[in-house]
Amino acid sequence: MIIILLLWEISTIAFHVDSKVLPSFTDILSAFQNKFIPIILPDLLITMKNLVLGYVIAVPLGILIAAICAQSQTLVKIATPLIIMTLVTPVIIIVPILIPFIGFDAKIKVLVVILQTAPIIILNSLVGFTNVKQEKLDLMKSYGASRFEIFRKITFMDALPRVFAGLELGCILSTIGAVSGDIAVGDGGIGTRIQMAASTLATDTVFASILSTCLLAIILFQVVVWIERNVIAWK
Amino acid sequence: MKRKISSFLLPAAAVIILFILWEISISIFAIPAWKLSRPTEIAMALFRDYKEILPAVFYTYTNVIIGFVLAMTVGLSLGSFINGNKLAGVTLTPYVNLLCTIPLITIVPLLMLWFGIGRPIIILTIVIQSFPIMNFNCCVAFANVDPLRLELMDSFKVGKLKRLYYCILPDAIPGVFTGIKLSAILSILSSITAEMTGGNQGLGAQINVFVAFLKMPQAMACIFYIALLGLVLYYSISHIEARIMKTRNNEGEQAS
Amino acid sequence: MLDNFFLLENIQKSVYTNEGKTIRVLDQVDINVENHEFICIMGPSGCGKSLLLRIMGGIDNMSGGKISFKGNVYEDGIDKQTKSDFGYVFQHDNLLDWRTVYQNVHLPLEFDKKSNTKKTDERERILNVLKLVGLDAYEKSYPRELSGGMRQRTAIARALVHNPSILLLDQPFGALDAITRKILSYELLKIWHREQKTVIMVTNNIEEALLLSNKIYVLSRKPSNVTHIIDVPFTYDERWTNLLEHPEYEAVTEELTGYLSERSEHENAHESQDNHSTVKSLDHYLASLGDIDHRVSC
Amino acid sequence: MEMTKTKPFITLEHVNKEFVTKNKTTRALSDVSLEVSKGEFLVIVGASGCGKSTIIRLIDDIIKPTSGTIQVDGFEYDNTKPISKDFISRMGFVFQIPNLYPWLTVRENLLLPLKLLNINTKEHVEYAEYLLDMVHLQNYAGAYPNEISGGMAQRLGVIRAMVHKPEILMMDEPYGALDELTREQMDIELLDLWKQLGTTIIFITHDVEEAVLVGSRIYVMKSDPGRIVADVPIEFGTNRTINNKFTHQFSVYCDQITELIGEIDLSKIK
Repeated sequence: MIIILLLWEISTIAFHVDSKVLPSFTDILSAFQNKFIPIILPDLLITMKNLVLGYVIAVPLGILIAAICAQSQTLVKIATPLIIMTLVTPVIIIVPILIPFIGFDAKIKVLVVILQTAPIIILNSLVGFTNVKQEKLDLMKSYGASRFEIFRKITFMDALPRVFAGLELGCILSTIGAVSGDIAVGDGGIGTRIQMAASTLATDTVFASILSTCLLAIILFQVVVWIERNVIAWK
Repeated sequence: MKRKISSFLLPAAAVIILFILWEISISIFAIPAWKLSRPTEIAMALFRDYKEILPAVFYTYTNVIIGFVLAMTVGLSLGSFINGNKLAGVTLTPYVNLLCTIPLITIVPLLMLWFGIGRPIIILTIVIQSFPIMNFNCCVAFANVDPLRLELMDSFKVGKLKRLYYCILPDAIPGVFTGIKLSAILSILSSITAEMTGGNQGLGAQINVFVAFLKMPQAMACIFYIALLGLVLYYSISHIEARIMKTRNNEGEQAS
Repeated sequence: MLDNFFLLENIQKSVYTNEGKTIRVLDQVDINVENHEFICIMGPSGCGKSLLLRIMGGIDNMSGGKISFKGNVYEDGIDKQTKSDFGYVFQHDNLLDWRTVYQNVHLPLEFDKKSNTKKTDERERILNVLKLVGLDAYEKSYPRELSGGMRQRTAIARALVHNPSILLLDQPFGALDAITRKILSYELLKIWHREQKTVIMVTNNIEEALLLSNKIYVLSRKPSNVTHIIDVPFTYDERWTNLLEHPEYEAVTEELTGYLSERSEHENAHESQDNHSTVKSLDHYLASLGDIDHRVSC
Repeated sequence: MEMTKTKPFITLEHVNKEFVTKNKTTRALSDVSLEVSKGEFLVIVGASGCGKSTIIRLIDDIIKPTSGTIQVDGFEYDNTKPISKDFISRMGFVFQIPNLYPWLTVRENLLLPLKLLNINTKEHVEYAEYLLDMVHLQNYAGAYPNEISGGMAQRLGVIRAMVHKPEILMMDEPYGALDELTREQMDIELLDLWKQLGTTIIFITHDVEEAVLVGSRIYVMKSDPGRIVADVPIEFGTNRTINNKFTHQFSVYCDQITELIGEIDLSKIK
């Protein structure tokens, strides 16, 4: 890591590259110092608000939908292609269509995050709910447990590792959703900040905001991993 | 054979019902055309304006395929390289895993700055966004190969290459395919987003144009094409995986 | 009709393989179980003995026949209410990895609506049953931290905690090594005696069956029915001595081994002139059962 | 085929083996010495955890000893580098779980060792077909491991370790997972193969009866720390059948060995 940074520093100075094209590392650091608080932070917070809000809604929503679909095989067959379709279509293109319905405020960005995150959570949880070991289900039959009891006591717990894999992927997609939501809708958010800075060739702010978004994404991801490690303590 | 048909007919029927519901709900709630167009209008747009849409479709599809194949090869080779020697493993893995979690859409404006607008930066975005997830899944798959099978290799003192070919690669197929599916999804995502933010051609850009001119049906038609690409890619990959896996008792499809 | 404790009359069961074929596994099985009796069910692999046990426990339903238990008759398997009077132990312990030993043993009580025992009674009962199997010190540990023998003991404790009158064991020690298997079978003998339970056990270990049971039902090959019933001539105290020296031990062992491999001689008669010893043709017969065996779990 | 007292074919002298895990080091083997003469059917029996599987993994050079020397047919193992490839081809290893590759057919699994040791002569491939026929798997040759039963998979595991005609065959509780009846047939079948091929076999089991049935000599081991406590020769000659089990001599041997392993004290349970 340090080697790369050193190389970067030397190359920019040695070839005295125009700071507009590739700012040296120290430029970026200075950009961080003076520009972080006034410019980058507020936008970062807006995006983070949408991101976290969207994610927190998408998680229970996704698991709930997966639980409902898992109840019958036909439902699973019908739901899977639909889920894949929503998963694959980048939500950013639906934004211009949603705007006439919802209008321009932040709600739409949260919706973008939800629509981007929920499908992968549903897909993973669905796979988890439909692949429970037969022996565990037999155990429940020996107690004459009802369908709901079986789900609550066995299926959900047995599928937890798969569900969390979905949550991790969801976290990645939600950050993508949040940033693309900013770019598509505009009006605040780190995405627009980067775009504007790039258009005004303020490359050091571009780099600084990119690094801060990446930092935000990494922190959120580690939070999800940390929660998983505590919840699935028995592994 | 019966199971095959029902597993295809059912979802198709569901989609058709969805379209019909969509159609009826528009007429009931009398939603103005510029807000939401009817499926019939979209279908017409598909046929009438194919001259306008097709070049964009062709442009995006080629980008996605090239980017996806590149990302896959880079991910797979990096994965086997990391699995190969320990040093590379220790130094590279943390960074590649971090790359997975970073929304690389942010670098599109930067790339535009450096390379201007056009096909190269879109393909570059696709590769950068999709190869880490592929590499991550490959590394995980290569790492937890069944130790017993490795022990069989040890008992014959087999070289690294043979070990990879006979034991590690075949055993890791489920994990590798999960990686392939995920990078396919991310490739499409990143290509459209790149086109919308930085490109001037391709479906992403075309949608911007259509929306600007309030030609909703055409915009929806483009979305249809993207969804179609996604479905085709996803199901063809699962089909290939199923055929390879038919020889083993695989534990069902999972996107880890 | 005298009020028998637990009676199975001509139980039939056929299974549908995914190629659409239907295979008759249980032809007409009749089993009569007295209260406080220890019954073993044996038979060649693939004869459906585990399937029979699953039907008794209400896990699989039967294609025909009648089950009567404590006087009332059940046409298609015991109902939910009576299931709380049964305890089932699986071959691979089947513990829930996300629960501690205490919570695993607590599981059956969560389905026992009728007994509104308070929290403290439940805890006391669980600790008793854990002490019975010698695991009272492992209350808080997770299944992954336990050895094979200890996991199986937890499964037995779980099957005892709601005080069922019948215990159903499906090859409980099949997956354990010989030494642990011997220790656990003696412990099971003690539990059966002290708790006055009725036990029905499926096994293919001859020594184990002779040590534990009063009566052994031998099933034939598919479609199976009861071909022999052996009364095991050892009293409870004799079982704690070295049975090898027991006068009738060798006779009853030979009788049982004869019945179990009986069907094979019958097959050899019209087997092709195979120059290998008879063992090979029995082996051949087993091999042909291989693929069916794969789908029907017994 | 009477075994003359030749120079010991395989010897272990004062071998110790410790496994270091993050919180404790376990002494799997402490000061173990044993000899195996050529063509002998040696059985090692003992409770789980007495290090019997470790011994054969040392001989097959899968793991290295902490101290002590291992010698096979005059060649002493160097504790730093693995033994040579052609030496490896003289040894076969049978795992407790058949350990077949599910993506290869039965025949491909069988031929895998030939590919790994690149000895792919026509004669070896023919020999593989002969082995398939001997264990009744020839009409399953095209099938995949998940389509055959446990017994068949186990038999495939055994012949796979013999396809390259090893002089030494090491078997780690190969029939542990099978039910009693099938296990007895496998034992008898193994004796047939041993008689025909004259391979030196080291057979690991925790079942005393199986040990006495097949073994021409039995090492009894105890655990923590893993050590050999007795060396019991079995005089049943080479052509044995199931009815050897019912002879009086058989139960005498069984008692003797169970005694050595340490009887379970029933009073504690009662």
